Amino acid sequence: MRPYNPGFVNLTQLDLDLEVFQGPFDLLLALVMREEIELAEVPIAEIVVAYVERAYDDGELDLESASEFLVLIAALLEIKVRMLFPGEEDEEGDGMTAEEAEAELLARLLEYKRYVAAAAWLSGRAAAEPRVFRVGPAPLAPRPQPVVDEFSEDPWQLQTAVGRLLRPPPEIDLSAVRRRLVPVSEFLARFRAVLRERRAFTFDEAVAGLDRLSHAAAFLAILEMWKQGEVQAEQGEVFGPIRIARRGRAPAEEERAIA
Amino acid sequence: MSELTHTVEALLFVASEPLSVAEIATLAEAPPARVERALDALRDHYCEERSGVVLERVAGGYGFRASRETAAACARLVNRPSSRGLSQAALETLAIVAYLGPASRPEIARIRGVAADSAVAGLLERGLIEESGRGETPGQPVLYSTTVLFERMFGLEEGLESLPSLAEFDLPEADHEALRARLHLVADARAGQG
Amino acid sequence: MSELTHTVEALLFVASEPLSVAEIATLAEAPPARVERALDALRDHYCEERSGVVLERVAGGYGFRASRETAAACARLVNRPSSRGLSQAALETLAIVAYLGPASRPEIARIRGVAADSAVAGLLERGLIEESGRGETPGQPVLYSTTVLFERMFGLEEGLESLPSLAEFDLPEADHEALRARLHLVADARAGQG
Repeated sequence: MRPYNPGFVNLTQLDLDLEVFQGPFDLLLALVMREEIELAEVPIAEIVVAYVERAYDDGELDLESASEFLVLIAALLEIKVRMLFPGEEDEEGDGMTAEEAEAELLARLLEYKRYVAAAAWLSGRAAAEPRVFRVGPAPLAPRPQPVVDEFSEDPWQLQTAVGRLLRPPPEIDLSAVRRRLVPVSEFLARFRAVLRERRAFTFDEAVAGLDRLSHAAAFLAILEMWKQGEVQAEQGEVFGPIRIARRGRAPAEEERAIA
Repeated sequence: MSELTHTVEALLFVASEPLSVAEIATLAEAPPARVERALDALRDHYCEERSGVVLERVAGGYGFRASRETAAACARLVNRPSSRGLSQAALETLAIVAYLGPASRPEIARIRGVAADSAVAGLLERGLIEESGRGETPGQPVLYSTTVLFERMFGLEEGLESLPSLAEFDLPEADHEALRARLHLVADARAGQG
Repeated sequence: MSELTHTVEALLFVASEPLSVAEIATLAEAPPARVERALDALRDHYCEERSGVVLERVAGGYGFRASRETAAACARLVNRPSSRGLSQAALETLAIVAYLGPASRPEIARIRGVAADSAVAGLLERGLIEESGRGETPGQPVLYSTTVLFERMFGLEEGLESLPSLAEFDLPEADHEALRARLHLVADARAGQG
């Protein structure tokens, strides 16, 4: 049993929402409109599991929806990382104040909503009356004898066009993905090992010398452990050191890894 | 029926896309006013219930389509991916191209907040959008516009003119405020976590 | 007219190719004998003098054509010069038909990985390809070949013999079977990667 936490999004709700999520703005809108959600509390691994389980239940994986789901999850992770590390963004950002950023975001959400409504209008229009018509000339129509400019087209275009169809697609290069992979599970295992030896440690000492993505992974690992009731985290003041302390019994299911 | 009516009927049948009154008048070598009258007679004849084929005003011209009662059987034949099969992403992209067109992929991506490549590719395949030149912005991105097929599939009588004004899809002002307030709330929650 | 007659009428209006009685019966979900009766009624209605569109029996089945009195106007319509350039899809389809010789829509679709209907329709309309019989494969699909007009437009003085060589792809000249096999192989590889 997982400790009750009002910040968590109910999984059944998420499952419903997954059907309507189509893009990051959609996601953002849904998150914003549902005030109770704090993104930092959204268990991304669970969303992935819910999606995979549903795809499994459906018995088929629609490639288009799967790729959109990937884009969505990537965007969600990015937003989440930015929220977990609010300071760093400012150095890279274009110097917008929070108010400006909020106004800009609001304007973009409003613009996007407009096209969502237009898409709904189109969809309703198409559903109202099925329109079937012939595309192309009638089968027994007279064939054209139009005046053409002789030699107006370059025949090498044809060779190029066939060439495109004759070239096998390039192998998909996965090296970039491998390089960027940040294993949250590794941090889970590492922190659990540390907590078997010691009662507590600070976040800063745990991630010293690591890059930004590893910071994020480490933080996700800690959130997960907190969620599982394994640790409790304390922070004396804003931006102060975070102290992570063991809590109660040791976890029985160490292999329960996320991400 | 008059000879002109027969000619208009044949032209509309043979053409692969809807024809405007002006085009018909040129091809039939008849004054537009007489063509209009011939079209009236044909519309009376080719209408729902009376005929399996319906003459409709669409895409700024006139064209034949299957009547309502026969649409199901005809759809089995034409085997065209229908508008019904369009994903939400494709519909949104289509709406953006219809209203903004010509529009480039980066513009579409900016509005949707996500890369538009697969939606654009799908719409190109279905013939609902087409390339229509290159933009002036750096990189000269390919621009896309909707096609006559799009106008026919969605039954836009006067073509893109028949789309409702974008302003009609605006959120009411009251909702702007609600959205702003909620954004604020999220921003506060974020600051609180820092 | 009966509902079945309307359905048959609509099917023949919407079809890109003449339809056989058996095909119509399947699509309309009606027994062939009743389809024959519906065709008789339609033939009576769509005949010379009475209509601008005439129902005709041809080798592959039944299809509508423009009536004799409208021939001049229809000729003006189909011979309108096309202002549009050849799209990528059109060029690929044209190249497949040119290099492979007669090819069917299903085969073109398989090689390109997307439906070929609108590309084929556009090329037919421009007179760059034409029907040239039916294939041996199941369903006996209509086969398309390039036209003399195509050869003139691309300046192929010796006809298809003058097509640019595919030697750089290790394909011997005019070996349609080797080319066909390679095209299908690559298409399958592409489909596999999705």
